[in-house]
Amino acid sequence: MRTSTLILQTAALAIMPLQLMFSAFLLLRGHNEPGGGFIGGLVAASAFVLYAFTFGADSTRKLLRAKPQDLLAAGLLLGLASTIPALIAGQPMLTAHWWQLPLPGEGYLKLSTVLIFDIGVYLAVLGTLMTFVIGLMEVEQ
Amino acid sequence: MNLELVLPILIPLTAGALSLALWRSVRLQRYLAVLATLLLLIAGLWLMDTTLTQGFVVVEMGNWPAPFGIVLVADMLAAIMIVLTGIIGLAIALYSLASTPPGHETFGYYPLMHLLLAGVAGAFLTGDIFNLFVWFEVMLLASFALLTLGGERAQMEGAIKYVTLNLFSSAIFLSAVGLLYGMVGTLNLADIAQKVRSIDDPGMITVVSLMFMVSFGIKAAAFPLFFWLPASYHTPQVAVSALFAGLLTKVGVYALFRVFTLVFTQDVGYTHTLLLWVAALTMLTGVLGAAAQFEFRRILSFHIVSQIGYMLLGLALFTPLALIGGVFYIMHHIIVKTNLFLISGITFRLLGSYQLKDLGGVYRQRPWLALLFLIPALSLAGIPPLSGFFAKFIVVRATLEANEYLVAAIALLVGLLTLYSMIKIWAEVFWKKLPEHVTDASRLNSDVKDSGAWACYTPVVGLAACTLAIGLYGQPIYVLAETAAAQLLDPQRYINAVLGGAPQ
Amino acid sequence: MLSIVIDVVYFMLSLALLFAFIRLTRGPTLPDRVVALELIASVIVGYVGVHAIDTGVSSFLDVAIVIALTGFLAAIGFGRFVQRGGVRND
Amino acid sequence: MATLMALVVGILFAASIYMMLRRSIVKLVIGLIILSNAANLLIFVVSGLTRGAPPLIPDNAKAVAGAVADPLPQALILTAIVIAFSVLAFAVVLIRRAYEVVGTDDLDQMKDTDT
Amino acid sequence: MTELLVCTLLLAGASFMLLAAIGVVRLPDLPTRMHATTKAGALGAMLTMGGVAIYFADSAVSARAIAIVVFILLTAPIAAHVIGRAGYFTGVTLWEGTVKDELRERYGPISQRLASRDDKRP
Amino acid sequence: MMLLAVLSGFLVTALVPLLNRLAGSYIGWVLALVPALLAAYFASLVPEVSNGGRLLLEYPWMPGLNISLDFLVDGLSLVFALLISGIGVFILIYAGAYLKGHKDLGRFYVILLSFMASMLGLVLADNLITFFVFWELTSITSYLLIGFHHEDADARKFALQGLFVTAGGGLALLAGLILLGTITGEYSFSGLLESGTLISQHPYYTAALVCILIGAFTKSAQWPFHFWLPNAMAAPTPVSAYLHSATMVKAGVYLLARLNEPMGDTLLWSGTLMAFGTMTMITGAYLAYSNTGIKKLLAYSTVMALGTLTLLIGVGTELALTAFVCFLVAHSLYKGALFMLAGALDHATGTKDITRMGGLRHSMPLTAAITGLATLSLAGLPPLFGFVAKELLLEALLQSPLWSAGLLMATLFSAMLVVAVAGLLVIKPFFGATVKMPKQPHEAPMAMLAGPAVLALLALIFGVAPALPASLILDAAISASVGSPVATKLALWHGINVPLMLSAASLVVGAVLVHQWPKLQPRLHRLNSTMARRGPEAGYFGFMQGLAQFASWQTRRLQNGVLGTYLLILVLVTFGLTGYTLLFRYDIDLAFDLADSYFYEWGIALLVVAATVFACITQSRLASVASVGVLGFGVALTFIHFSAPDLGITQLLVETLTVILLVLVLFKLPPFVNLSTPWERYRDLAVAVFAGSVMALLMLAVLDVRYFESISTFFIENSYALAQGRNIVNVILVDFRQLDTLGEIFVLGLAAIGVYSMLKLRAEDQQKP
Amino acid sequence: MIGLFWNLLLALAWVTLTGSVTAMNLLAGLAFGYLALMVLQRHVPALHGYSRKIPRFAAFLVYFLKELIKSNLKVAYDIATPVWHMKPGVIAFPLVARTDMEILFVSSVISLTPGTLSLDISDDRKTLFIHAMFLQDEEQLRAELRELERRILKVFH
Ligand code: NA
Ligand code: NA
Repeated sequence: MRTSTLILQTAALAIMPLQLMFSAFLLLRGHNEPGGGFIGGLVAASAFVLYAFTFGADSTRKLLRAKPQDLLAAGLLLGLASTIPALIAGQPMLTAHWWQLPLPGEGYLKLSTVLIFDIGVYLAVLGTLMTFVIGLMEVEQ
Repeated sequence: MNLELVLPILIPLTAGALSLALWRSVRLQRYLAVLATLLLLIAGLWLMDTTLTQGFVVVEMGNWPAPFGIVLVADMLAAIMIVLTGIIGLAIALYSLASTPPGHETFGYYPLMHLLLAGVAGAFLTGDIFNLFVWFEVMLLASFALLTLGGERAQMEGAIKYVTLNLFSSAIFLSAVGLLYGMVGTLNLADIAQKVRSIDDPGMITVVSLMFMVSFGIKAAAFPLFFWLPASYHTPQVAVSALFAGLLTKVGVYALFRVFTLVFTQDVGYTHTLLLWVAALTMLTGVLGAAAQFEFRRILSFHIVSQIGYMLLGLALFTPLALIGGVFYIMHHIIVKTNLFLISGITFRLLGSYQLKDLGGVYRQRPWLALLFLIPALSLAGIPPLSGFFAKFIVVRATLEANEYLVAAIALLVGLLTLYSMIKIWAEVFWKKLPEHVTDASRLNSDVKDSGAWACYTPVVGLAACTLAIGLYGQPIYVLAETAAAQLLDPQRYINAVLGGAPQ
Repeated sequence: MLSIVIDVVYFMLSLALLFAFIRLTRGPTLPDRVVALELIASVIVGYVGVHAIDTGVSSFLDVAIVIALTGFLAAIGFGRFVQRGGVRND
Repeated sequence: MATLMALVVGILFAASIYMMLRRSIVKLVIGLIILSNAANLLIFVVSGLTRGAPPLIPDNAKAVAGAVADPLPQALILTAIVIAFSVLAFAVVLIRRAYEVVGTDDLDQMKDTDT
Repeated sequence: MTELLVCTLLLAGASFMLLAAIGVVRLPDLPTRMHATTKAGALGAMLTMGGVAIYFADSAVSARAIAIVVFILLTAPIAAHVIGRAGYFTGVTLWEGTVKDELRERYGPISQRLASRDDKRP
Repeated sequence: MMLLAVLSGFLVTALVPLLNRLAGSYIGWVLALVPALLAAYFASLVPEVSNGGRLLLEYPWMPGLNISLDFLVDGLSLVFALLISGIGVFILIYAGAYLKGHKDLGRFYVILLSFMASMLGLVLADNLITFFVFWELTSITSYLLIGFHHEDADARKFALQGLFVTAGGGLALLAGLILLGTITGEYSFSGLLESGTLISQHPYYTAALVCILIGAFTKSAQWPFHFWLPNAMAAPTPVSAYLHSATMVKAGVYLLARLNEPMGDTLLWSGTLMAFGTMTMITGAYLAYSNTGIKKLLAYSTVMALGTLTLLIGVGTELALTAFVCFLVAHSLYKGALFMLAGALDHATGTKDITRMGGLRHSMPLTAAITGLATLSLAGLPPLFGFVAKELLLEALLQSPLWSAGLLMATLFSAMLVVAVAGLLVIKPFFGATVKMPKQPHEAPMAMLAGPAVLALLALIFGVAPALPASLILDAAISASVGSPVATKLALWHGINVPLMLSAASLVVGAVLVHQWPKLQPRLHRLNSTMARRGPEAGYFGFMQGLAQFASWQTRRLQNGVLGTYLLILVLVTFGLTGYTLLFRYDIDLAFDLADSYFYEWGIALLVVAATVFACITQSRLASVASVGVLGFGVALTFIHFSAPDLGITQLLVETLTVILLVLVLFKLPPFVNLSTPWERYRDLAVAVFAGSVMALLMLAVLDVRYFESISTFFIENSYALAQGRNIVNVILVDFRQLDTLGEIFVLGLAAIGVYSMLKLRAEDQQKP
Repeated sequence: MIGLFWNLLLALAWVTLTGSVTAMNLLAGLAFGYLALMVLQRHVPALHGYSRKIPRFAAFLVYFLKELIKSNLKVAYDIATPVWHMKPGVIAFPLVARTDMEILFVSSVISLTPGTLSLDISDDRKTLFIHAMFLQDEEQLRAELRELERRILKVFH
């Protein structure tokens, strides 16, 4: 039997952006409120799982553009990249670095190795879960 | 900062991530594998050099002071283990160039290999009990994936047992960490050690220490917790077997050495006596298991179990000489056992089987290979003047000096039975004529021009050279083991090095 | 008054959880169980809301957001399973 | 509350072990899931339970005013949950492949490798 | 006053949830149970979140409470649709008191097509 | 120089492949230069040693373990060194001819040279451990030599037997040596020599003694370990001549002689040695007489000789040790010669069975002559050195402080048999009618006769002028084993005395036995095969078989392939151990307070427990999965309730995704079936309940003790101040304990790789390595 | 949709320009954005009717809440009393809604309101199959559903 209906497809298209937006939100403010790379990544993965269940594995691959493994590799490399500033500075590995980039106006953007790391975590989680789900769905066919 | 302390973790992690990113280019992954393991070895030697001069090397991760952040700590034992990891990593990387089935290379073999090494290195270097758990899991998952890579029936069956029993071990470990944290409120090993020392009635600490003992005992494949090992180690492709054989169980042994010298020494009469009998029975059951096998890698697998007993014996006796023996044994065993697995792979390459009954005639066709086999095989059996003899000698001597005659007798008997197994392999694989029913014999001759042969033989020769060198020129190795043992027996130095801030 | 009401609400929600769980155990079909599971997720949303008021920590609401956004996925998964011909009474 | 939760954890351990001792691989997986939950809860319980005081620093403050729950075990458990999930995902796929290759879900029939 | 409002909303929300739970236990077949959970669950959450918004009287909190309600209203019917449809088409037995079924005859089990009217049955 | 000398054998092996190509069939002659030079070198040490000198040459090896490459040159070791290198010269030459054209000749020389070097190391080593190193090396090299015809299953089997027995003894020896080292604190023979009575009065003495004797007895083929030696005749003849007569089998008696001074001052020592020596002697002599294969026959007579040597050390008087040294030398000379001759006969006739030879004196006159000379020495007839030794032997036994008469009787008995054997060795092949043999007999080549000829001649010369070797070196050797300077007055003729009478008697009876042999032999042979079923060799095979059976039984029990069993054991060990320790070893208090829980906490707890129990008991897989989902929700509620929102969120998400994964996978899997029996289920339930109870108790006990406050205060205080984050849990994850998280994402990645490859890489897609 | 997007964008711009990131300010931004779009809608085709949608949506919300509570009380009553008053059944309901979003919205709202539950939609997207709990008076139910659909579609147009 078809597993997807018009209603589900339309709903998925409506819900998925919300989920993705929320996942980015969780990622970015995880340092101050519940959330962070993991939780954000898991929510993002949920969004893609919804998409995959609705539109199938192939469409999800196309939507993701990159292969899930590439997302994963990017996440891992970002995680490692967050150690580089400390190594360059000759500090112990994983020492955090913070930069405040002034924005036009009064605002400024707070950027840090911690954030880079969290993004790495996010991507790694997303890549991993996509590997699981897409892999399983493809095998199922 | 001591870069050499973080590099052994950072190099394989980076190599693993890069290999993953290079998913599509097997060629680059191959170059990277050799390069990264070579760098790992160099970093290990650098670390060992620093350890020799400084005693302890400590880096506080993220610049957060101990005991709050995670620290990496290297003493001599850790440095030794890292060097060995580098040696084995390099050997396996080279060997893999020729031996890895093409499908495996495109499905993550190299990333898995690097990350396994990273997990192993992390476990050796971390000074934090929970972080140890994390590295264990890195190592474990890498090993799960490597074990199942290829997807054959035996692999699946073996992997189910391997995975289940190791997960049980992990759960026990995690629970023990939780219980320990509940009591002492800290995770830093040095801090735990310090706090435990100041407890008047540390009975509960001892109780929890037994959970660590069981959990690490499972990882180390000690009696009666070893079942996962013989069920699985002979199932993956041979380079993976060899990598596991050399390093994985030793991480469990290392963890036992670490916590039962640094932290859990408040009731040595109980815990270490327990370890003593575990050690004895591990030796015995392992070697008997091997005697019952007629498959090259299964025999070797059971011998891993048996040899773990010797290492544990070193810890259990808890005397300076015994610890030296344990450390020496670890060094010897890692090199020798890896090599034997690699050789089993070469004979498999030649004859297409691991079953002794289907093998034969290698001595006639490949005398040099026969010699290369004899060196690690006899070393494993403790025949002088190879590395294994000195390892066994130190342990047995320590056992006798501790007046544990029965255990010493077992240790010696096990040596004899080990010899029996090695001779069985020798007689069946090398001496015996190639059985008539084996039709694949033509491969025996075609191998000469095999383009990848050098990659198979180089690590075997190198490891055999190490075995010989440890035997013939063992004094430097002995000094390393002695230094390591002295540090293990003086935990206050470790505590000061980590918590006092200043390197010793 | 609020604290009494909160306790009463906790009690009602606990009861709701248990009732829902009873349906989950009884089935008889998989969709019945999934419905029960969905209800449990909804009750937890309510529980989280009450808990936020009880503790005065609004950050707990994030838990509810996550449930609201992703909780129905399990149902979709099960639905997919059923429709792909999974054994109905199993 | 700790006592109650300790008893719950004990029951979880018992249940997980019972399930892992079954012969069906699916039950084994259920056992593994319960086991990881049990271990996580154990850490949570033995490192001290605190009601209604999450380790969050309020927006307007530089530090927490009163007592808050111990954040460290929470971080550990978070790590443990994710690790357990990874492992579980692997195990689940493993049993699926094993079932495909071996053709049974009876663990007792998967003993070719060591007999 | 605020407190009273909060109390009322909380109690009402919890009551609906409890009712939904009772319904899910008591009601005789899948679709009727889903009536209970989908609506009562959603309403219960809405009322509770209303209470939360009023209690905290903070725009950020209110925004989150509204978000929760919106998300629930968005997802609950979808879940109900998927489960209900799955249950229906895999032959969940309906309550004997069911009076009418205009869907069964329009469904082609082999073609898996669903027609608009009887005469167009696929 | 000494180090070089000892190791030269090893070093030269590297050149063998090259020489094999260059020297061709002369390789034996070329390589013989090595032992020849060595012999010359050792001979050059004779003057210094014969004056009672003792050379100690020290080379460091592993000082940390008291292991050094120290060499002790005294009379005893020098005699052995000379025998090893001297006989080695002829063996190497002989082997070149014996194995002429054999494709593995090069390998043979490699092993043989290694053996020679090991043997030299063994007799010269001063350090106990170095001694042991060489001891084991001789075992290994001899294994390789016995199994030289490795494609023959028997060769492999008996090579293993020899190795297993000697290496097994070797391990006991190692223990004994360690004990000795522990007693004296010094791991050297020279150290032992200066220890006085310290050793024999030490509590370790008996243990050390037993261990060392096991080592020595196995190596020197003493009863009941004698069986491996005749079986080792599967080796090529040069090997038998060298290892199994002249050198390796003497290593055990060498050790006994070496330790006689420091350890031999007890009744335990002498009694044991005498008893086992006598038993070995008799057994060897009898079996030699009852066998027909020429090499077996020689092997058993070697066993007899080894027994005699042990016996003499056991007697331990100055005279006995004199006899020991003389008998040792005499035996090495004639037995080496006889083995090489046996090889020549085999080579010439194609058979090893003396009953199938006859009348060879015509075709092989030279061989016959040399054989005659050697057998005379074997039989102990004047004027050969064997006679001198035999006289000394009988005299020593006459004067034995213990059991003199019995020993004499036994010795006489074996002497008769040996005389008979000697007779048979000459008469059967060379006299009588010419028999048809598998090959047309012809005289052996020079290379094969040179060695026996020289050795037989030496036996003659030493017999005629025994004072010559005595003054040169034998006295020194005797002194070394006695422990004090001895000056013997060896002579061929001591006049008519009791030993001579006894000797004569043995000759007469021996002659009768030769005559009766054709009648007796078949009967004895039958008797032997009956006895063999109960003898020590049967014991060996029984042991090996029993070992294999026990090993496979034990392995089947433990490693039975059933995951459930493994897990059951693990669980029982884990919780049995902790539970026992918790309850019975320490006084433990439990923090037990159920009253502090709110009712809704009971509700959550009930939900968790109910979900868990239902997940376990339901017969429906998906109900189980759904129930696990509820369990996850319950745990999440617990987290939320006790102040862990991040955990709650993560748990909920993970739970949802877990359920999804399970559902995706379960699609393929079969429904639940009850596979185990009710008994198994109750057993597992009991074990599970036990484990859970222990866990709960453990937690309650831990909750009670809480020795220290958590370090978390640091995180709480510094999270915002130093790490700029308000969510302390997240700050810990990404900053304070970032390394954990770094590891963790790699765990995730690994799982992804593993899953991906498992799903996508099919067995059929790849080729075998 | 485009209108909503622009409205959000304008609100964000407002927040950035004023430099104060609070919820109130964002709300203000939204309001100002809405006003701006109201002014603009006549000149931009894509924005036609945007200003009307918000009040219509609000009106619908009120209606919806009312229905939701009403239906819940009805269901609740049946659950809470021991005897079943319900007469459940599945009916086919012809849809006016055409676009994906409309159909989704209609079906969702139907699921959330009195005793009705959208089960599926026909392949030609013209008929929605609804499980109704109270089929005592089917025609009245159909009328109510049509009214509901009408109000929903008004928000879209
Ligand atoms: Na950091
Ligand atoms: Na009713």
